[in-house]
Amino acid sequence: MSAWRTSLPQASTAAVQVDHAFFWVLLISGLILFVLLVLIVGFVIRYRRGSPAFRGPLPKSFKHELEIGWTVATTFLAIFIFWWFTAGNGLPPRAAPDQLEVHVVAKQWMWKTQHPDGAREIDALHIPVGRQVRLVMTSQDVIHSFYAPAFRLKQDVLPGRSTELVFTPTELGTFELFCAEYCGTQHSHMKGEIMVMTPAAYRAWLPRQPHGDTLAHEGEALYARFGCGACHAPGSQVRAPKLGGLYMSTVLLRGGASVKADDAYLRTAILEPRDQIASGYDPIMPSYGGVATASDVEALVAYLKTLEKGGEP
Amino acid sequence: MSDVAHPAAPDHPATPGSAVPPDYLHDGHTLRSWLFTTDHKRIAILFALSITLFFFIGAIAISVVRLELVTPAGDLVSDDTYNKMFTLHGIVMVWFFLIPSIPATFGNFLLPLMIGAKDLAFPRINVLSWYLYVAGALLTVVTIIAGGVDTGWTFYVPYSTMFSNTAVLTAAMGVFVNGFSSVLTGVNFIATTHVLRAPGMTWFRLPLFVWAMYATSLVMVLATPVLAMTLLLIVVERWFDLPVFDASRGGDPLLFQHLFWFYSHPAVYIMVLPAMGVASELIACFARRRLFGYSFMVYALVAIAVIGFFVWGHHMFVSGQSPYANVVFSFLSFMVAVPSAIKVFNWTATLYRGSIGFDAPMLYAFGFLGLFTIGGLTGLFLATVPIDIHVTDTYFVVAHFHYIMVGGTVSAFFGALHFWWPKITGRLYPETLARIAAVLMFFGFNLTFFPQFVMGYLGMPRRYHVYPPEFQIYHVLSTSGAALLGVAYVMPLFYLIWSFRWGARAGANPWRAKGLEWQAPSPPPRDNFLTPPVVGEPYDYHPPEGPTAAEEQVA
Amino acid sequence: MDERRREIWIRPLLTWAALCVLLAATCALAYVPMGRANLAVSLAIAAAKAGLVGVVFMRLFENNPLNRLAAAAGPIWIFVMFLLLFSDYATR
Amino acid sequence: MSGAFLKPPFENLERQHVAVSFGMWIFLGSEILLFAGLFAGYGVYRNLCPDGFLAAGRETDIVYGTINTAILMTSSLAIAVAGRAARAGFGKMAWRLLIATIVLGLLFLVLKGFEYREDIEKHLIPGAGFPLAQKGAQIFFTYYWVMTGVHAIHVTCGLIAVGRLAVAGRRNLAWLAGSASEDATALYWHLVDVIWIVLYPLLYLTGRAHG
Repeated sequence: MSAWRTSLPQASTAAVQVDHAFFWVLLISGLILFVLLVLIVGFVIRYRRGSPAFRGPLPKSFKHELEIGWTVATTFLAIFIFWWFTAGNGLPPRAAPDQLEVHVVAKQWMWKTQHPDGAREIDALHIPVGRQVRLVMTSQDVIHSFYAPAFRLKQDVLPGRSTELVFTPTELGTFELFCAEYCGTQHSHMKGEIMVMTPAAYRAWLPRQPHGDTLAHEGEALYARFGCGACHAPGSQVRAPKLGGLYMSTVLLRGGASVKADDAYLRTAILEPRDQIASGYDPIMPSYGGVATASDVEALVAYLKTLEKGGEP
Repeated sequence: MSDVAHPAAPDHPATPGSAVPPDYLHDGHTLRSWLFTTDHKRIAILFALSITLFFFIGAIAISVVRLELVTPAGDLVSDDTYNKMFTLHGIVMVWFFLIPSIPATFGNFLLPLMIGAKDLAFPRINVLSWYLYVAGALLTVVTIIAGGVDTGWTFYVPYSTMFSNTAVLTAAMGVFVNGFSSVLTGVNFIATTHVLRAPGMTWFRLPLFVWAMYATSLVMVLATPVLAMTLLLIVVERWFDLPVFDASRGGDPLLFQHLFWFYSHPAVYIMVLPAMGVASELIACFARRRLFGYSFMVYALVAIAVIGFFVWGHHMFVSGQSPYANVVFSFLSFMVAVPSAIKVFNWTATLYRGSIGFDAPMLYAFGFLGLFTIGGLTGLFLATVPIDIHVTDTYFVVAHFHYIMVGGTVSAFFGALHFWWPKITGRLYPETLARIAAVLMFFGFNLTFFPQFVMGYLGMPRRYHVYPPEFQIYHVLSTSGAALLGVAYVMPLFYLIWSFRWGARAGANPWRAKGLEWQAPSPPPRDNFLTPPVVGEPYDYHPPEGPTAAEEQVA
Repeated sequence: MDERRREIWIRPLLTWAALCVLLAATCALAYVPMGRANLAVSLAIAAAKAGLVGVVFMRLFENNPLNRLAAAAGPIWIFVMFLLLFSDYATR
Repeated sequence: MSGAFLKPPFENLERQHVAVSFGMWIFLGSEILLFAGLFAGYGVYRNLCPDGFLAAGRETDIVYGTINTAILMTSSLAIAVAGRAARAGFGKMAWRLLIATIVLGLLFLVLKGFEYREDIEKHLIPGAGFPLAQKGAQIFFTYYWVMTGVHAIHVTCGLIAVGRLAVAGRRNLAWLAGSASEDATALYWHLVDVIWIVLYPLLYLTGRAHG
């Protein structure tokens, strides 16, 4: 039998918070359990059948004061724990300026990650220590869950949608990555490693990777392969919306509504083009739902985000 | 009236000049007289036999799982078999054992007796409810024969609708059909409690077991249909290929989870509320004490049933649900902890100044109390969003819900079985063996599930066929605990069957308990009572006011 | 038609007439562009119709109060379900 | 006469009536939650894909929908009056009204069948060849088929229950007035009507004012 795990590294800022919360809730519930055990065992011994203990009626004050007392106390304690650990920490952290955005695609049964400069990995993720990381994750098939116990992080990865995890690694080393949402036959084989490196080592590591392309470059290639330019290029015969500077601009929709062209909008526009039709254009674009894979869509979106106004493709 | 033993009533107190009706066990001996019965007691027995069968099917499935997990490599069974086994365990144990466990057996048997009625309000619907259970159970058996299903008991989409190539349809239909059995039982219980209480049996004189059945029925009636519809939508998507949850066609897989947990969280209360009712009966009887804070206990039961509907989102903190919804559901989950805590405090306070006996049912009740408390307290961890993010979908959650559903409900089920066994069969069980089984069950349970809390916190994900070797020691402990637990479950099977034939005759009220069911003969005849039962204050074990004779002497 | 027969018919028949008027109204209003209010209006009319059927045809206020309790449970639970469901969908 | 209708475990007829109608009301509460599972999905998807739902809503046949609503409302009237007539001692009239209810219910199903045929001819079944491209339009039609299908099953169950009343009532007209079944069956039939009243705006009135 190999080594016996008795502790888990605290490898992120979140890990410290979670362990802190865990400690206090453990202490509070341990105290409650201890008091109850003492009372139950004490009563059991003192009032066992045949013991000489006094067994008269309860004192009058005992009844309602006690009940109302512990009801109120329990309510306050519950609200207190909620306020202390959830109300403040339940919402995701704010984005840091030097945030590192890594794209993660999950599929049965592997993790594919891609760094901003195009470095690709399978079942592995290298990140520099001390820098905030934002994982943008999507699934190609069923629901998976990105679980890194050492970071105390977990987030389900859904098909047709992207979910995010924002965290800051604080410790160097190699840590486990699991899939925590049951995803089929080889669910328990869907594992990986997260390598936290010094920033210098990360910079040195990046170029040595099986360097695919940057996500945006890959998106550019896909743009050409799918023939998007046939309609979207400035000189095209077909009238289609211009894509330069589209990201984060406000798009007027047919019917008068308007929408901000964020990641979700771009993704929907590729997969379900007739869902939100830009004002002044005909709904003629075909859906790329069955054509572009989840990672293709991520690449296309990354490419669209790089296009400046006027800098048309 | 002080705590004086009732003279043991004869089995059949014959009134002069009238023939004594046969007890329900001897009221017809043909198979037909059982299969077409409308007697709530016989239907309870039919349910008891069927859920026992399914309990063992579920137990065999989990034995394979636990044996596989003795080693970190996947060496005993293939991953596919492993997945089918834990799925089978979940589906069978949740829907074909735990949900009907106490309500359909003890609820069926005792509810009319406890309120002084001859039967449930709709006896034919009651037997229909058993047939629906059987139909659902048969579909589950068909599922097993067809090679099993590997979706997990939660049937999460899109795995269940588009990716699994196992018998999802029959499994889902089995649960669907079984749902109607729950609904009909619930309708029957609610109507019976409202209209068939004996004269003098006011709402605040009802035993807490009846209140628990009432609250449970509320959940059954209002939550189960949503599950039925959700499973139907899975069938529609899988079989007819119509888009419902499919993300590639505009659907939202999280909608499935919302609808599923809208039922499945309250379903936890379908399992545990009856156990709370049982514990209340046992603790009051064996502490010889009026239940502390009766009315608070009632309010707490109803509050748990109602608030239990508002907390389903705490199963979805990492699912991609909005973080704002997480905060709302976290708050509501903390709120449902309050009535649960009140119940534990009141049971403890009931022991104060009691006269506590240690018969087997009471040992089971103590087991329930301890295990339910641990299960409930670990619920606080899971309601706290940051902690839940780390421990959800790990063995921590597995341990938590087993503490509630097995530690709580199954302990109470066995407590009830021993407590009412004399009423059901007219015989006494062997006390020493029963105490050994009760103690064994408590220790076996803790050995099985406590290590799971630890390994869950250390990052062991659930539903894993192979796992990092550093967790092996915990799995070995867990499996050895499961073996003990298995012995503790099988023991009663043997000595109870033995006592059914050779046990000592019980008399009407061997525990000197105060519920109306003890005024009927053991076993009761078709119409339950030979003479109309006399309704008094509930749990009148100890005088509420005024000193007893002994205390007067002291003064 | 004697007096007693008329008494049997009169209230249900009036209710039926009201239901028909409401049906015509909801059908006509559906063609009036009101944006999002179209759904609200048509559901409000549906609720009114359901209320009429419940109160008159199903004699909700002639029988015992228990039935009203049971009848209220369904709508209340649906309300809670939507409230909490949209605590997710409205803030996602 | 009351003895004939009294069933165990009840000891008086009034209590039995209370129990049966209350039991039916609880069951109806459960039925409402069954449809709530569908309403929830409909509500969520209508919110997620409003355009698809409005476009798809225009494709259902409002003529069939409206006529069928009127038919079910009328059948509800018939069975409501049948109950009142039975209790007032007009057994024959009550029996005729039950037959009218059955006829109207069957008419509803027949029209629904014609409507389904028309929907199939227009390829309004989600999948290949579905005419609308907007996101969510197919999901609308999934809900259309499931909602109307589950409702049609309820109509069928209701027809069987009313048919049972009519058969039993034909032999013994007094039975209609005395038995608690009449009340319970009528309640069930009214619920089927109420559900349709809610389905009607969701499936037939959606999107009519747009486009």
